[in-house]
Formats: sequence, structure tokens, C-alpha cells
Amino acid sequence: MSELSATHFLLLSAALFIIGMVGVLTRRNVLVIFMCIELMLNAVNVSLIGFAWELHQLTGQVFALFVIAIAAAEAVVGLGIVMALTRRADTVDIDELRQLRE
Amino acid sequence: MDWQRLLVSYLVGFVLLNVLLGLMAYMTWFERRVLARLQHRVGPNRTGPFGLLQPIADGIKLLAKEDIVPANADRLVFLVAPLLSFALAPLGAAVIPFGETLHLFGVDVPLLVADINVAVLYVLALGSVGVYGIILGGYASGNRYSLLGALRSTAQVISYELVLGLSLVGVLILSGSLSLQDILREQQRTLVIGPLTLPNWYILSQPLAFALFLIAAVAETNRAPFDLPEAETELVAGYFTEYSGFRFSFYFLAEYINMIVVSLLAATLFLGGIDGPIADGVWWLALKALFFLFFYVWLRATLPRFRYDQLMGLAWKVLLPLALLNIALTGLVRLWGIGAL
Amino acid sequence: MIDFSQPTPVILSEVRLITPTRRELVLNMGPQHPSTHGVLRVRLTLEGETVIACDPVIGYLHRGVEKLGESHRYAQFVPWTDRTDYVAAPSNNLGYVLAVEKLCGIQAPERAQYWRMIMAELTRIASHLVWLGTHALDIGALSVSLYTFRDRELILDIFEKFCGARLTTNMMEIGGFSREIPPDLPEMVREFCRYFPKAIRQYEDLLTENPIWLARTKGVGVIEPEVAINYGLTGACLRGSGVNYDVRKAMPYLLYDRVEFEVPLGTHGDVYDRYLVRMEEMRQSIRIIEQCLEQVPTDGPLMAYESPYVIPPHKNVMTTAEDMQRHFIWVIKGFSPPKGEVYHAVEHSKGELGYYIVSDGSPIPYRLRIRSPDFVNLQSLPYMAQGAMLADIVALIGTIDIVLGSVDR
Amino acid sequence: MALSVLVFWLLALVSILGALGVVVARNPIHSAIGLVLSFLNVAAIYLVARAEFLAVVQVIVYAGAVIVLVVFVTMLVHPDDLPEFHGRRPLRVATGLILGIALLAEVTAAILARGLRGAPGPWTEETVAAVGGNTSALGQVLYSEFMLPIQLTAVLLLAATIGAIVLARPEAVSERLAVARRLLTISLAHPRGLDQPEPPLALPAGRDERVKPAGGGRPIVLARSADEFTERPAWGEWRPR
Repeated sequence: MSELSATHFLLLSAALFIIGMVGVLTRRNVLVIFMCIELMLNAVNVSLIGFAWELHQLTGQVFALFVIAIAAAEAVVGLGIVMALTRRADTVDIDELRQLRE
Repeated sequence: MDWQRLLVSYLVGFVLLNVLLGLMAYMTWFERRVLARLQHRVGPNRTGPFGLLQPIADGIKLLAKEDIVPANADRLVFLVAPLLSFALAPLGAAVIPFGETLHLFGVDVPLLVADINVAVLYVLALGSVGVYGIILGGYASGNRYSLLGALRSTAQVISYELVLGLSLVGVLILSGSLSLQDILREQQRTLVIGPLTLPNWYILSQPLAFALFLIAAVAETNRAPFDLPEAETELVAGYFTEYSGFRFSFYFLAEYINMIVVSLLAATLFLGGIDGPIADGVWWLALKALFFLFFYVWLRATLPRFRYDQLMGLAWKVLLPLALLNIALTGLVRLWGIGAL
Repeated sequence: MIDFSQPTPVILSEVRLITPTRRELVLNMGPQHPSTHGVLRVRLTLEGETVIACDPVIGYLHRGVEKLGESHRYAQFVPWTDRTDYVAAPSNNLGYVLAVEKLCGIQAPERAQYWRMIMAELTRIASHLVWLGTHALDIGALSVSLYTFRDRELILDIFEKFCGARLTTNMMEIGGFSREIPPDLPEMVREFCRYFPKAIRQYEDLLTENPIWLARTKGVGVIEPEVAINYGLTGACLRGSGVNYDVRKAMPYLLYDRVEFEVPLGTHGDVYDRYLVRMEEMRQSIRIIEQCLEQVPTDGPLMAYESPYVIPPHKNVMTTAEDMQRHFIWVIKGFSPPKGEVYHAVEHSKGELGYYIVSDGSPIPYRLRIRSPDFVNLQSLPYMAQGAMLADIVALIGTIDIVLGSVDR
Repeated sequence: MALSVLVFWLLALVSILGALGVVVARNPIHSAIGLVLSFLNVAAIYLVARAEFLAVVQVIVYAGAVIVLVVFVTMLVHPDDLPEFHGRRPLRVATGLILGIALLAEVTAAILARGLRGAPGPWTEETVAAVGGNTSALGQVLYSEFMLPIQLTAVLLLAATIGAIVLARPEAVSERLAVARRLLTISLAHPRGLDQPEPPLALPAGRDERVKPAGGGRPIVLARSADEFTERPAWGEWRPR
């Protein structure tokens, strides 16, 4: 562990991913859940970059670029849905939103 | 690690930062004087000769004012947001080349703080992070005018950042580099068209991009006629309604630093920066930047303010398609130039 | 189409529809706000930046001017009229003085009437200049206000020369003018008339064809002619909608039937039309002033001294016992007009300014009522504001041209 | 320990703290601030890994666009009561935490025991520098090997844009506006639309000297006496009653 290697990146990636996951599982605010999902996507990017760096490959960076693009698309659509939902339900509480479905 | 180089660029950065802060203070004086002349007034002329000490007096006054935090403000965010705005503003100047490398005491001193190979993107990234100072300040004030100002500002900065970025793509296609140093080097060549010998400034080959950049830059710095986030006749003062004392001055100064940085950037990207007809040097850059700064003041004295929907319409319906058109045309010309068509 | 003969039914579910939901923002604009022209408070319900409802709240500058009028002698009330619409004081004076003169059956001498017209038209220009400056400033055109205030100074200089005061002039007196016109005043006014068209061109250069100005004013705040009439709008707010009503033409007072001028009418009824109409009104005012200067006799009486309701001439007060006694009574007790009620309207820069006076034969009016034009015009704000953007609100407040001293009285 | 490892751990620590802030903060705006902090530090870590282009893209796209949008929506959704309830669901929090810690332990063990190593590729620091830096190298790879995926991404972005526009299209405020106009205006007002084209003008025929072009493509009408334009306004017909 004295030299920087992909292991460091993977550890960071795992930590960020799991923090994001816990957030998704425990939080109730749709917007916070949304942010946690972004965090998880970003965590994946960290590991991709780590591998790319260790293996002298650019494919990892290219993948990360795609993930960022898709995350942006997801953000746009996701926030659009949140806006539409809150317009109808006047809340951002995921539990209340679920009750509305029934 | 080359410690000597690091030290030199630290020193250059230090000097640049101080020069920038001084310039910014005098930018307020310059604006008030020019605006006054345009409006048949005299402007500040009581503090020192020609009112030259006015910025200092203003600074002292602002520092001496009470730093008020509203009762229903989000205290921590409220306190930090102006610092964020102020701290990010001068960073853009770090990538602007101010001249050729100097040789001082046997040390090479590049007149550039950092030659990053993604300099253009770096400036854009700074702009996009800079909006946090505004949006957080507006949110944290707990005031509806501030909130509306912050909302407007967010939408505006995102939209115009897009135009700003796309307007630069043409320049990037022509220069083939994201580094400002390379872009400058490209522009220092001369362009010979028949009997004419012109500098290879990108304003000549990219006039549309230049116009788009100029408009987007005015919007990006929240200046008239795009000063909606702080439109005093609608939103009192927009996102910094609740700020006072030095936190207010931080927002104020950040705006002026942004203006100077954007002017320097426009001069470097489109007008050849330090390149001039005779005796290349930082004075040419200063002269060109000064023209842009005057342009800012001129706009403010002349034009009414856009409405929010008109502003967004302009960005998305007019400027963005034009920027895309410019990219397509430039790309075609470039392909034709290298014989790929 | 709404049936005008029936009152609009209020349906409770509809009321719920317009009460603000959580998504909506209720924004208090004013009473301390840079562009509500004083202490107007506007309660806005916003959805995003779109105005759902707009509720003007007035009364922050209410001083009970009408009630004060009912405890002051007739001549004492003239300075109070200065303080209603304080940017157009001579016009207020004129409206009140004409009403009292109508009550007493006095007619001011011809020369005084011409000078009253000149002063009233200068006032119109001065008031429109304040309107233009602040209106443009609200929309964001910074420089126009400084240009207009620069030129308004010239008018204020004329006022100062004429009566010694600049803002609250207390210029008109019941019966005419008791002091002689300063000899160099006509030349001063003429000089202004020569200069001012150039100034108007300067404002128009900055605004009339400016694309941002057009975008901000065209199609904004449309009032249809029938709506304008329903609201009882007057002045440029009404004429901008294309309805021809100008008190100077419809019920000529002073000597307005002897001068030639035209009443500009708008064609679309929006903010831009009201702007065009007011700009043209300033030009027409210059025309009127020029004609008055030509027609006004160079000497002759300025005061209807033959009437017993008028203050006796200064020289006679000092020399004859009878006039001294009359003067004493006039000042201490005041004059007592005949019993009756009277309404007189003048075309104020903002619309029809009317003074309604009920006299019970005592030196103090039994009832005094001011029909201030901007109070009536302000009612159209909610109508214009719905569906507009937040930024339009300041344009709409500006286009009505209110002065809160006159709205609240 | 190498300097780069020290820098890495510092940045990683801050970014993990930021991420924790996202999950723990009660106020969604504070969550967003934590997220930005985390993202900016991750961008700095990309710089350590010599991915300059990605670092800047990370800042522009994530910090500059996505999170700004989230903050924007947060402020738009509840302007008044932003500080929100925290999930008072102890069972769920406990489950989430236990699951998370278990997974973290597993993954950490797997990472540390990792034996699989990939074959090194051609893009060493020297080769990257030879083609003109990270951006150029990335561009060369992106537009040769990944031509189809990048086109597909473009299509995806376009689809997302259209989807978002459809989703966020303003709901018709017209009904509420019509009601508001009827109830809140004093006079019996008429419906009217700001977006409609300007109504056709019926200017006084044969009285051309009365019509004066005033600017902005608009004429104004000059009335000479009080009797003109009394049957109908200068701008056309009265509306039928």
C-alpha cells in the first residue's frame, strides 16, 4: 500500500458506493435519494479511473465519460419526474408518494 | 518535484492576485466615472484627485459596517457563500498568459501562473462552480427576493454557460488545443490574404463566436442588460439582499473580478492577447481588456433589462442554435482546409 | 363573453383555486421597495415567475388631505394640494382653484388664464419627465432618468423664477395671480420650448426603437378600451387604449379652446402605447405653450380684483382703509362662498383630476373630495398583472404613473 | 509512503466526509453541499490519476450542472419549508446500516485480497504525452474505438432532453388564471392573452393625417376634437356585447 495503485481507488469507490447505498435505503426525501444515486454512479467512476490508471488504458476513462453522460441524462429525466410528481402530490416524501399509488 | 519552478509560479500568482485586486478596486472607480460621463454627471471626485481614493474610502466603509446575519438565515451557509464566490473569481486569471517568459536573476519566470493543457475547460469549470456562491447565498438568506434571485441566477448561468462553452468550440477547432498558451501562439502568426497582412486573431476568423462569447460573458457575469439576478428594481438586490458589510463587498468584488477575468479571457481568445502591431506585451492585453471593460459600462448605461423569459428564450432559441451553426461551419471549413472533404 | 348586466357569481371551489398553494410564493413588494414609486405595497402570488394574483395595498401615505380640507379656509387649502401629487403641484393647485372659482363665480383675467395654461403644461412635461425617468429606470434603462431629471431642472427653474418655489409651488391663487410675471420669464419659457424637442429626441433615441425596450413593453399590460372605460381610467392609461377623452378637449377650461393641439391615442393599449402617447403629449404641450406665449397679452390685470372673494390688491391694502379692512377679514376669517356644490376637473398629467366641493356658506368647505387620477388608474394593476411575469409588475406600476401622495391623499 | 498516496488519502477522506454529509444532513441543500464537496475532491483524485479531461468534465457536468439542477429543483419544489423531516424509521435505518457495513466489509476484503491483474495497455505517461496530452489521447480513443457508443450516447441525451421537456412542461395555469382574473379584478374584465398576435388595426380611413408613425412599427392616432373616435376606439371595433 505504499505505492498508489488501483486498490486505493477501489477502496474509495467501495466506501462512496456503500455510503450512497445506505442513503438510498434510509432517506425519505426523493431529492436526497436522487443525490445518493449520483454518489453511487460517481463511485463507479472512481474505480474505472483507478483501473485505467493502473493498467495504462484509456478505456476506463472512456467508460467513465459515458457514465457521466448517462448520469446527466438520468439527472434531467429524474428531476423532471420529481417535478411532475411534486406538482401532483405536493410532497417530496417517498413514503407519501408510495401511498398515493395505492 | 521542481521546487524552484513551483516557487516562481507561486510568486507570479501572488503578484497577479494582488494586481487583480487593485485593478478590481479601480474598476469600480472606472465604472462610476465612465457611467457618470455617459449620463452627464461628474462621478466621484471628492476623495483624492479625480476621486482616485474613492475605492479605498468605499472599502473602509464596507469593512466598518456591521455584518448582519438574518434571524431565519441558514447561518453557516450564509456566512460561507460570499467567500466561495469571492475565492473562485480570481482563479480564472491563473491560466491567462501575460507575456513571454522573463529572465530575472538567472531564473526563467513564465508570465503565467499555470499552463494547464485543459485551460479553456478549466475556466468554464470555474464559472460553473462559481454559481454556488450565488445560489447558496440566495437560499441561505431566508428571504424571498434572495431566493428568486438565486433561482434566476441558476437558470441564467446554466444556460449561458452552455452558450459560452459552445462559442469557444470554433476557436478550439481552429487552434487544435485547449491550452491558452497554444491558442495565443496560433494567433501570433500573421495571416496573408492577397495584399493584406492581418494578424491571425480569431475575431477575424470567428466573428460569430466572438459575438456569442461577448453576449454570453455579459450574462455570465450578471451584468446589464442581463443583470436579472440582482435586478434592483424588481428583486431589491437579488441574492445579496440580506448581505451587509464585507460579505456584501465580497459579492460585489467577485462581480468585478469576474468582469476583469472575462475581459482578459476575451482579449486572449479572440484579440490575440499580448499580441500587438508593435512591441508585444502585457500593455496590449491591458488595452484590449480595458476596451471590454468599457464595453460593459457602456452597455449598462444604454440598455434596459431583459425579462426572465426573454433572457432564457434568447439563450436557447437564438444564441444556442447560432453557436451550433458556428461549430458546424467551422468544422466544415477545417475539414476542407486539411483536404478531408 | 361575460354578461355585464349580471354580477359575477363567486364559486367557493374557484376561490380555493386561487388561494396560494405550497408551491406558490407570496411576495410582498413594498411598501419599502425601490420601484413601487413610494410606499405602494403589492402582494403578489407567484408561480415561478408568473404572477397569479396581484393585490395592491394602499394607504401607507394617507394623511387625510380631504379631511384637512374640511377644516381649512378655502385659500388655506391651496398649499395642501401641492402635497397630493407632489411631482405636479401647479396642476393640483389649478384644479382646486378652478373649482373654488367656479363655486364663487369668478373668472380670472385673460392674461392670468394664459399663464395658468403655460404653467399647467410645463407641469405636465415635468411630471411626464419624472414618469419617463422612473419608468425607464424600473425597466433597467439607467441613463434616461438622469437625462429627464436634467431637463426637469429647467422647468423647476422656471417655476422658481415664477413663484419662488420648485416642488411645492403653491402657485395658483383664487382669482388669478397676485404678483406680476417676472419680465424675463417669457424668454425663459421660450428658450425651454426651443431646447426641449431636442431632449425628447434624445430620450427616443435611447428607447423608442430599442429592441429590449420593445420586448419589455409591447404586448405587456394590455387594457382593452372597454375595460379601460369600465375601470374609469383617465389620462394616458385611457388614451393609450385608444379612447378619446381629454378634459381639455371634452370640457374645455381656461382658454384651451383657443389653442390648437391634438390628443394622441394609442392603437394597442399596452405599455408601449402609453409610452408613445405620453411622449407625444409632451410635444403637444410644447405646442400649447408656444401658442400661449404668442397669444398672451403683455400687460393687463392678473387678478380678478373686482370680485369680493378675492384678496384685495396689495397696494390698496397699504393705502385705503376699506381694502385694509377687507384684507384683514379675508386673512383672519376667510371668505364665504355661496352655498352649493361644485365639481371641476382638469386634465392633470396623470388623468382627470377633479375637486368636488360642498359649500354650506361658511368660510370652510363642508365637504371636500379629490378625484385623484392615479388612485383610479391604479385599480387596473391587478387586471394587467395576472399572467404577467414578475419583472412586468414594475413596468406596469410604472406605466400607470402613480404618485402615492395622490393615491393615498 | 509516497507523496501521491498521502494526497490521495487526504482527498479521499474529504470526499468520504462529503458523502457522509449527503446521507446525514437533514436539509437537502446541505446534502447537496456535501455532494459537491465530494465530487470536487473526486475530481482532484482524477487529477492524481492523470485524467485531467475527466476531472474537468466531472466539475463541469456534476458540480456545475447536475447538482445545480438538484439544488434548483429543491428550491423550486418547496420554497418555504426546505428543512425536511429526517426518516424516522429506526428499523429501516438500522437495516440499511447493517447491510451497508456488511457489504463494505465484504467488498473491502475482496479488494484487499485481489489477485487478478489485467494486462497493461499502451497508454503510459510517455505515449499520452506524445500525442499531446490526456485530452488528445482520450479523443483519439473515443472517436476511433468508441464511435458507435458515443453516437448512441448523443441519441440518449437527446431522448432525455425531450423526455425532460415533456415531463416538466408547465401545467396549464390558464384555468387558474382565468378564475383569478374573474374573481380578483374589480371590473367585469375580459379574457385576453399576452401571447396572442396583435389584433388587426382598423385605423380611421381617409384621415391619414391623423395617423402618425410613432416608432417601434406603431402608429399613434391624433384626435383633433373631443367628438372624434367616440363611436369606436381608435384601435378598431368595440367588442360586441
